[in-house]
Amino acid sequence: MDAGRRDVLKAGSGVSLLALLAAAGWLKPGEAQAADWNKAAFEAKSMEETVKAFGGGTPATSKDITFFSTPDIAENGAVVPIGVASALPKTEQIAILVEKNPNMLAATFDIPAGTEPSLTTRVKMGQSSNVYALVKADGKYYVASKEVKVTLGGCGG
Amino acid sequence: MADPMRIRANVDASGVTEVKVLMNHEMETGQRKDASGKTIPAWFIQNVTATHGGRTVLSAQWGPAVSKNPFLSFKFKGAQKGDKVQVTWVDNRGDKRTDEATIA
Amino acid sequence: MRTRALYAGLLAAAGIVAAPQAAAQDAVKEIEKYREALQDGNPAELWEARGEDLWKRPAGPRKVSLEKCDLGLGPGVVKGAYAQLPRYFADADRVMDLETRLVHCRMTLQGLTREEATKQPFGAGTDRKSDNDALVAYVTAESKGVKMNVPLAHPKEKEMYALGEKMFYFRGGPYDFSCATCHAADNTRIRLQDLPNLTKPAGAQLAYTGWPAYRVSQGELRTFQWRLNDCFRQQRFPELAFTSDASIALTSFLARNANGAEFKAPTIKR
Amino acid sequence: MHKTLFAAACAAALAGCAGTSPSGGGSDAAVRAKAVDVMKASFKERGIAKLDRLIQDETQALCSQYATTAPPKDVAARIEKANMALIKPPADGQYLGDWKRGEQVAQRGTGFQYSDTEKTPVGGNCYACHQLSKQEISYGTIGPSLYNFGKLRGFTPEMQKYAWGKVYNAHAYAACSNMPRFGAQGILSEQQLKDVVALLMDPKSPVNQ
Repeated sequence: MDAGRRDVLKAGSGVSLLALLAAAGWLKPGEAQAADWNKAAFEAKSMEETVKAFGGGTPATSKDITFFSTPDIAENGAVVPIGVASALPKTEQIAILVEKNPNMLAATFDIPAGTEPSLTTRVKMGQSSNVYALVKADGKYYVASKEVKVTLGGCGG
Repeated sequence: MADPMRIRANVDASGVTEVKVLMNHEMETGQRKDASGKTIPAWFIQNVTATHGGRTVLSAQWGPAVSKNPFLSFKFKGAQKGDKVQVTWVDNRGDKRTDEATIA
Repeated sequence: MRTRALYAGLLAAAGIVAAPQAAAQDAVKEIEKYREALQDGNPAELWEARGEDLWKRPAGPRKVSLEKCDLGLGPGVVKGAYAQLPRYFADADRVMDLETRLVHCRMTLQGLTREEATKQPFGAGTDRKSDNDALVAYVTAESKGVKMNVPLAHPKEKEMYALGEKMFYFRGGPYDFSCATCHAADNTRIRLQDLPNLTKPAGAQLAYTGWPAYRVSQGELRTFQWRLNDCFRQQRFPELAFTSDASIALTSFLARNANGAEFKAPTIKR
Repeated sequence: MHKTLFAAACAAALAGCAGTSPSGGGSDAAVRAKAVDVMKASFKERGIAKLDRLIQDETQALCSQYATTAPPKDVAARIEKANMALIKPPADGQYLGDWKRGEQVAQRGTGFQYSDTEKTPVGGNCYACHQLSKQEISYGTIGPSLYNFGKLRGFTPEMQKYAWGKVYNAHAYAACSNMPRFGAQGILSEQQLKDVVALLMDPKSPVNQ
């Protein structure tokens, strides 16, 4: 699983993104209003574009990010439970991405101090795919992946 | 108007409050077609904010890939039994819903 | 149409191709984990809450609530009522399942017409919410943990059960299907879904006590009337009418066969 | 489909078939007849699914009657003989179509439901009940595994003909089989039937790998 993930991530070039990170305002205090929705990130088609839209550089693979309550096989792609926990110090943000969805980013969570860097939600998956947990901790981006297969079911039709 | 959320919040002995939220929402992707072949417009929750005593304990941005009738669970510190947790969502049409639960 | 995902996905997983039988077993085990992960946070609760509100809120031309509705254990008794349905109701001189009884109460107590009380029996999204679904969710949830105890004393209860049994084995339509085609053998599955043997207590208990259910594939709470209706769709039959006698007869047969088991619904399913 | 196999008179009043009733008594047949009446009053036509689908042909009526016990030998023989007579070989005598298209037919589960239309592609939904190719792990077990069907039985003309007949009308070989009569009931076209036979019998088909 790891090999495939690295291939995807290698594609991202971190250099020019660092400048964007500096200019990025998405964590500025007072900006977390209801109207704050990162359109560019949700329209991104790749991990590279998504992280760029967040204002980050190439994420490093991390073993400190774990999936829990996340099945290897989902009986239905309409509801796939995903649990993500980060053991990285100063985790500020957790995002869930589905590689083969039309837009990769499904959800992103800001984790204030006092809130545990661990949460669960449910996402749609159009087909079997890698799921990524992208974590921002102490200003840097990290990522872990897990493959989830989506099955056909029932009587058909 | 949107139907209420179901919010459960429980604090354990170590002072960690677990919050579980179920929301009523179609979370329409904008990629499906109706019977006549017309695209059903996207309609989904974009922002979720949970607060405790005026302090934000979680904020989220969602896309249409979050499942219909969304479920979310998370944990935070600093609350006590009897406190209130408020959850607000806002969708891409500007509809909004706020509900609260008492921490048990 | 369903996504054709697994096929390609699994071709890639080399280990699995070598041993298809074992892979299917592993897949079944993994799907169990998927089901477990869904148990916490069942959107059926959203229906239960709406149903409780509908039950208690004055409505209809007579502006009364359903709180005086007799579900078989006396007016207003909801707790445990579903575990003893269908049953014979003297006031209607008819065996009724829950949904038929709810229609009856909404007509006799609230003054709705039959058309009003039976319209939109099954939900289909926000624009077509079903009051029936919500009421059923509320009433059935009030039987959680209660043992199934469907009576079979009144001659009309016996007749309904016997008719339901015959209907279960009725083969028809272009595909020659009956309920029994899929639900009369042990340890079979359709695709990867286990099929309960509804002719034996263990299978009937497992199946019946798991409905209604929130179906994640549809994003809707589905009632037992819906379950029967959709089975017949897949059997290639015409449409089973909501609260028809055949629906009550089949429900009587299956519910009675589930006697002794603890009721668990509303559940969450694929 | 939709030509009912034999005259449906027997089904319309099942009591009339009481001569073959397992219990011999009239009461079981009477309950069955009443159940049929109640069903006819309980269904409504919807889309392509009309009420005539509740009219049983003789095979359906007998297989309903003997659903809990196997049909007696003479009844089984009668059902098999009548259904065998309905099997028509392909017009050009070629049993093998294209296994790739056969795989699509085997995967597809739509057709003939009231939620379908006349235009909905019709499938055989073989994987719902059978294992076929080993790549597809989402298969059912209502019917036997057909993996290596041709490889195990031999790629002979006789076996091609048998596979054709089995898919065309399973009741000809096993009275009251659970399997739909894909040819005799007009579910699949002649080309689709050939494609499914190819899936089973073509040495290159994934079923035989």
